[in-house]
Amino acid sequence: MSTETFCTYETAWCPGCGNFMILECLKTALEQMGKEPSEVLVAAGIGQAAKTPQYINANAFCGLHGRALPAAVAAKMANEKLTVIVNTGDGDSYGEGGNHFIHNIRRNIDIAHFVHDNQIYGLTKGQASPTSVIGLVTGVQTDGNFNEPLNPALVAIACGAGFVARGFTGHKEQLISLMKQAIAYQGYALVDILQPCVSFNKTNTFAWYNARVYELDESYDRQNKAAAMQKALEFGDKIPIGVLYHEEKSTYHQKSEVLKQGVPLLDRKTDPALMKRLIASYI
Amino acid sequence: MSTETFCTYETAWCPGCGNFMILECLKTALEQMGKEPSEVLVAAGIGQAAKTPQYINANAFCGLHGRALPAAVAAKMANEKLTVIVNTGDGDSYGEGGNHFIHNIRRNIDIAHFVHDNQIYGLTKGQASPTSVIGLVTGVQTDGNFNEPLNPALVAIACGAGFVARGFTGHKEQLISLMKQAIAYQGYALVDILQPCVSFNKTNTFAWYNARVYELDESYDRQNKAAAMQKALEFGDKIPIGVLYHEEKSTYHQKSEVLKQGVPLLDRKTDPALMKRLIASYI
Amino acid sequence: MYNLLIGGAAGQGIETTAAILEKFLKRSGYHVLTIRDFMSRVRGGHNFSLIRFGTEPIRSHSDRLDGIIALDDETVHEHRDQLNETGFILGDSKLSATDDRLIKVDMAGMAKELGNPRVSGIIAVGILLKMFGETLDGAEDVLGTFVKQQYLQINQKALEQGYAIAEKRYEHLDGKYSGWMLISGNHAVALGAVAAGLRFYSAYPMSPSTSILETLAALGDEAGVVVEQAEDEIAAINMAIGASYAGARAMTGTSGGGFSLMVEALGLSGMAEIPLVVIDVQRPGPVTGLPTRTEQSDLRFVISASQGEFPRMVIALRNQEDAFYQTMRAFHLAEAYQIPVILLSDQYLGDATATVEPFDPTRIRVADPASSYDGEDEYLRYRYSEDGISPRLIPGKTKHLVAIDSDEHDERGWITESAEVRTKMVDKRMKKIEGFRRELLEPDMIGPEDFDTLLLGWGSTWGPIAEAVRLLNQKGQGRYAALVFGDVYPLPQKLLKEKAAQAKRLINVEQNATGQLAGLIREETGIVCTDSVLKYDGRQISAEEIAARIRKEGAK
Amino acid sequence: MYNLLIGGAAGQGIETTAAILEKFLKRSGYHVLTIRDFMSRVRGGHNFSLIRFGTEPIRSHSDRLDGIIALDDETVHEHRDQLNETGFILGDSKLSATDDRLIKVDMAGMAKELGNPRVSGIIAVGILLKMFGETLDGAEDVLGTFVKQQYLQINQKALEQGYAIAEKRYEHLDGKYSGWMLISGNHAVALGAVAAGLRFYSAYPMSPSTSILETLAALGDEAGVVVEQAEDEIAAINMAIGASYAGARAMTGTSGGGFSLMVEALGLSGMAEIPLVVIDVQRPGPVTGLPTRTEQSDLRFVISASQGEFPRMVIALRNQEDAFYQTMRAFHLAEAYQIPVILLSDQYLGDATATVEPFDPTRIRVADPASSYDGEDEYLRYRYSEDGISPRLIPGKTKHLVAIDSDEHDERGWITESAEVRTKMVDKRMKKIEGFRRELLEPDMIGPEDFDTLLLGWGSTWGPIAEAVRLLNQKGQGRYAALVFGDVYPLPQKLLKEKAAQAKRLINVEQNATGQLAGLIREETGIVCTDSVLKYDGRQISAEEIAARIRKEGAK
Ligand SMILES: Cc1ncc(C[n+]2csc(CCOP(=O)(O)OP(=O)(O)O)c2C)c(N)n1
Ligand SMILES: Cc1ncc(C[n+]2csc(CCOP(=O)(O)OP(=O)(O)O)c2C)c(N)n1
Ligand code: SF4
Ligand code: SF4
Ligand SMILES: [Mg+2]
Ligand SMILES: [Mg+2]
Repeated sequence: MSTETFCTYETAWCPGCGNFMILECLKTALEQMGKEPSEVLVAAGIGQAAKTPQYINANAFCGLHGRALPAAVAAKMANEKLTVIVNTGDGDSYGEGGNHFIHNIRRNIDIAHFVHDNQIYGLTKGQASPTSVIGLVTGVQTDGNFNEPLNPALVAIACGAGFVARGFTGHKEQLISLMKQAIAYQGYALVDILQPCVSFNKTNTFAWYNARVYELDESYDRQNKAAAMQKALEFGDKIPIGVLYHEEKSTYHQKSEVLKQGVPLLDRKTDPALMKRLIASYI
Repeated sequence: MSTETFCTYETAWCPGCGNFMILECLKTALEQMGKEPSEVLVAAGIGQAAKTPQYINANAFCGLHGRALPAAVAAKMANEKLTVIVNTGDGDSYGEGGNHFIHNIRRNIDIAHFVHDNQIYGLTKGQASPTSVIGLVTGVQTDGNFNEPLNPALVAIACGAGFVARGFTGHKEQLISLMKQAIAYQGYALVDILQPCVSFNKTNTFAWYNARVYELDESYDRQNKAAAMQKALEFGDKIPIGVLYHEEKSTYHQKSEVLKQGVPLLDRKTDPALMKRLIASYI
Repeated sequence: MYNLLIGGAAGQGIETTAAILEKFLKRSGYHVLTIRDFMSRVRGGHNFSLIRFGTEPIRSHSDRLDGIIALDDETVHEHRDQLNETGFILGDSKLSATDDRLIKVDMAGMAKELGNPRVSGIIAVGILLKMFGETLDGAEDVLGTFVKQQYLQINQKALEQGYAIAEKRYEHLDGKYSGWMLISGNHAVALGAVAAGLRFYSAYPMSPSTSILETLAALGDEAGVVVEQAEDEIAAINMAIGASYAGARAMTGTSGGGFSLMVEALGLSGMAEIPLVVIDVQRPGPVTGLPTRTEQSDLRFVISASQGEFPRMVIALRNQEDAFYQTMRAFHLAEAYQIPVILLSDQYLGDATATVEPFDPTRIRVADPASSYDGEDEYLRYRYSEDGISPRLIPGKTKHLVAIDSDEHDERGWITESAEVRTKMVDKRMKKIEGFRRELLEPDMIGPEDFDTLLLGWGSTWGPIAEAVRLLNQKGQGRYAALVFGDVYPLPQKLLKEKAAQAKRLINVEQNATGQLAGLIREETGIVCTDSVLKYDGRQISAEEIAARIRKEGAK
Repeated sequence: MYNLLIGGAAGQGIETTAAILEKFLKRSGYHVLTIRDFMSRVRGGHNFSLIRFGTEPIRSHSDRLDGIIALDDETVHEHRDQLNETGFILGDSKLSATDDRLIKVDMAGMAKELGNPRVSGIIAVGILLKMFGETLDGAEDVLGTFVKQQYLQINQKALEQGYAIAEKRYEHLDGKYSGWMLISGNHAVALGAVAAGLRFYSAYPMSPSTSILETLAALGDEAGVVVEQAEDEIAAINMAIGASYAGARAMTGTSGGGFSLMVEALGLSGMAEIPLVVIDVQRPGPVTGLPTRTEQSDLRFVISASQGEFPRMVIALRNQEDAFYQTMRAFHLAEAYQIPVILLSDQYLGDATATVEPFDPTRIRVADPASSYDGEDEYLRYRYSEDGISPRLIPGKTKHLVAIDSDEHDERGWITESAEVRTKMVDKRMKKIEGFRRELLEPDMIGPEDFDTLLLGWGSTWGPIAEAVRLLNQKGQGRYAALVFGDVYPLPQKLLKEKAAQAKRLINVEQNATGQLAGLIREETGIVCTDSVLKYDGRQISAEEIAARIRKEGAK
């Protein structure tokens, strides 16, 4: 498997971090899909995961902590020819960025959202994230985290997402496949990726995940919403990974009167005749 | 039914607005529960619904658009003796305030959250809110709203809320009862209240709701999460109203080492001896 | 010149009545200015519109009335003292108020008879048109702009009935403005943006900026503009930045409270050098303040909003014409210098409709993305350059990759912690200021050259100040002139220094409590205002009030 | 005075090594100052700590080194040029760097033999203590503060082994500081808050402010403080306001980016007159900037942050002692005037540990909620008053109801649209400024009375500026003095005007690119700085650099 097109740069991540595998899978997925670097936009907020755009040979947008989604979906609105992928952290996506998470699901813009879910704030050196498990002791959660963890897959389905998957850095082939499906999916696609943080999360380690995950197989009906919500709830001794929910839905671009006209937004020009008519309408 | 204790003031609402009924039910609920005005705090953001605290004889906190919840839960942390109720709009609660909505459910602080859900932005004169139905034409959604409406009850259950109900201004007795249950519930309790806006929402009128709602009866098992999510999904020709989900959970106050000590936070003092020890620890 | 007030409760249709009346008047040749004063509620309360019209250009509203159209008793009580001796009050028969000047007409009854109680405002318009010696020519067309097709006929009838029962009281005067536009500040901004090539507008509803969003939404399909209502203002501005990065000319708009939420991302536009236009239609603060009223109190805020330091431009809109051309220019400057440009408007200007010469969209040329990149060397998004401007390519449009980062970055756009690169990048960004400093527009000089008292203002007080200068020079003892700033940050200093040197008295006239422009002028030039006229009750100061305050007390 | 640098990659334990070493040195009587320079990453890169110690008070770091402890080769390469001729480099045997001054010790090997590769830093501490003529007295206690119980023994062994193999090189000097505290700016802020009666702290993690959150979290259970990690900074500040409204003394903390998100709610504190303390621990911007480095570029931002106008105070922290007492005072001022008080710190001060006299928590009295309410008339939360301060009751504590609104409100706290009430309420709020203006603390005057050049600074450059004045007066030609501001907004003007009048040259020394203090001084006083020394590469300016730049070029 080559990652020449989307070649590797030196990273600032810790040796052993799950981010490396996500980066590799992302590059592989893009190569296998035959994407050109210049047609790909990788966007992120701020955090360890959010450094991903810096480490891949593609257009890169590292914006503000928590604000990757609004910038990324708007870039897609501006230029539908871009393959837009958001790679960012759990704190970024579900904490600071929580409001954009739920509302961009509702917009259903054709992007892929890969959350490096290490259940911790990595870059700021280890505080509870929205997905941190109960009891996790950190420098801030000194008595152990006692807020109910967010279940991103469940919330995504509840908000109406049409493609919701869970991946794990320890299941490389599946992760590549999930990424490819998410990118290919027409609409907003979430892959919540279980990613061990070797430096700060001593609870949810590679071994912890590895002992719990199991791949959903053919028998699982990914199109049944109620069942999918049930399945998504499973996050304990057993953690299902794979596509939890799949539904075809019209995308924003298909619904917007402006965008469905076929010409990418950035290539459109204001018609001088229209300008004249508009001005005249105020006379 | 008297509303003397929480007596009425002149309002700035439109005649016929559903808000009047919510206000009346709220006053009645509080009176029936024997609350004193001074022990009640009604908090809100900004909007038409958010004027509620101004129209009831209780402590009132009208903060920022979208930010009622953080202020309200913190007031409860500061003084657990206050009965804290948030009355505010759907735009306020789920739009601008969406991130606080999902994360305060996770905190599970003992407050009641009554959302005046008119499926529209009222005060700003009629734009789509997160709960607006598809196709709703407004001055901004000129081609009709095409974003998937948020299902607040479903999202609340998905985020782990222990008390989730849906009410309707046309079912007064039930609404009073839902309010009383929500206030009595130990933890975060959501009542999403279907509230006709006679001025701007010509789709979801009183008649529209009235033709669709039905009260959940005894046979409904409010403690089954999967079933509750299924039930919450129902929002079309039929709309169930009543308590959709109920689960006992430990509250923030029961879990916090500081708050479980029994003395309300605002009554605590910093111990000078502790101060000495702290200073000494840096020597 | 006539000055009419139409008042009533929210929900009584004042706005439509005023809009129809002013359109008739403008079409018949008058120069018209209408300002809108309303409360933050949907029904009830007391709202009014002030319509001033005449054959000469009108720049300011006035508090002295020639006529009142009272849809309720409160309007009579509130405003009768402003009415001239010879003025009239037109009210419904059911009003209980009494006044010698009150003409009662059973408009409600007539409307009911016509089959729709909501047309009584149109009956009033008919009455007024007759009173002022107007015809009903083109009525169908005017009504058609404001009234749904199915109600056209009944409105037409109402108009005619009102016209029929009234008597002529004033002579029609011939003005030359029938071919001009009648447009509000917010609509002019929307048109300016479209003229500049706007492709993407994202906003969250907020008074008094919402009508920009709605105007653009109404024309978006036709004009090829995506108009997106965001989940909050943070999303709105980050979306605009994302769209701009990807090559769609983008703007966001809000009022002060929403701007507060946009502060962080404003810095992203500055740091990542992504062109962005933001409009803040000001209202009285702090926080929610007076949501539907006017103030100029965000100047210092927007000038230094966001952590750290980066170049930006702030342009205050002075009138409806400015609103169009300066919006176009804002897009040009944002693109040419790859910076955020902030437009400051306010409720007064945003909601007020004025008569302006038809806009010429070709007057301002808007730059294309700077692509000094010749394709020979490695493409460097943030290449150091003489003028601080680096080649901006659009992602996906060439084979070159475009990387941006909110962290400090090197020429390629990659994170750096190098002290040397950091310093050079700050310098590179700051160098752009020199460029746009050269493009600054000096303030408007109003009044005679041989003044001794100089008024200083900015933005929407332009009209009232200009008119005040005229009033003061009419019967004052001194000689008055004014400088009114449009470009306000960086502050153009040439004319200011020249004129201030000549002035015996310098008076800042501002719609805020702390004299924000005066402070900025002190900081930038050392010039100190000797007096100031400040108003912060949410109502725009009128020319008369400025003149009176300057005459009476030598200002507060 | 000695100056040591401990350098290596992130994750090599530099911080703990430095913390243990400095504690030993302070306990043995030295005055110690340690600054921390690290990259925004968890592993790798190049980080270092600079430990300066001596028997006289140390106020500034220095770039001239007496010793380097190199955990990697990069440290040697990066810093050897700063090392004195007679200095030493202590490195592991496996380093490949060569230098005459390099002492290689097989610390890694020793650590491995001891059974834990992570203790090699402690071996280095042992070596250093021996070199500087120290004893190992109290080692257990020092180690116990930084090392988990189960690792205590092995660390003790490592320390002893290092000590055993090294040779004494310097003489121990007797200092008088063994009983003083060694504390960082951020920790001092946390302690000051608790001393002032903090009950509620809400924040979202953000460098370099996170250690305030963590320090408070660690002591919260014992001290009765709820410490809540918010979902975002908007929640953090709105929670603090809600808690304060309900009667729990509250604070929030962040860095510039988080402050940007708090801007709207800052105005809520101002409008609703709810006491609030906010600390902004500054880092270089714009936006993400250099997350773990230092800058003073948020001054103008925080002064005018939020739409509209309301009273606020901004206090810059100058050193670790200030950090404690001014934090206490901030709570007092917030409560006494019912305003937001903003503390400005920065990464340099926040992370640097210094030797300070043990804090006296009784020195500052913190006001109780103002309750001038005598219970006779109707309770009016926003009663008009002489000094603008209204009676603040706590909801639920009396039978009176407490209503607050972010809209403009009347004396009861209810929404109003009255022009008259609006004006009176703005005036009432603004009147409070007169009160706290009288409480302003004048800047620190440093240096001789007969100066001709006056340096002006604020906040954390206090130490470097003070030291620079000493250096400049030692061998400069002129006579130098400095004013360093703590209270910075409103700006105290008495001393400034007095001293500026005497100065031939006025030089602002600031850690930013635009000279923000100089601008503020121009605006407030008309006093213009003749030169400025600005630095904005994320590294704190040292006394030597200030002196050199002033000597060489007469500043930039
Ligand atoms: C507005 C703002 N608040 C806070 C921060 C500090 N910050 C940077 S990354 C981060 C959290 C990172 O956690 P996550 O998103 O889970 O990414 P990870 O590092 O774990 O990959 C925080 C709080 C910031 N940069 N901006
Ligand atoms: C930061 C900010 N953005 C926008 C607004 C303008 N605003 C006031 S109320 C409102 C929406 C009201 O809708 P909702 O919450 O559903 O309440 P309703 O009026 O329908 O009861 C908006 C957008 C504001 N006050 N503050
Ligand atoms: S801190 Fe955790 S998430 Fe960040 S690079 Fe290291 S291991 Fe990965
Ligand atoms: S606008 Fe709608 S929600 Fe607001 S008061 Fe009127 S009817 Fe009620
Ligand atoms: Mg994470
Ligand atoms: Mg609503």
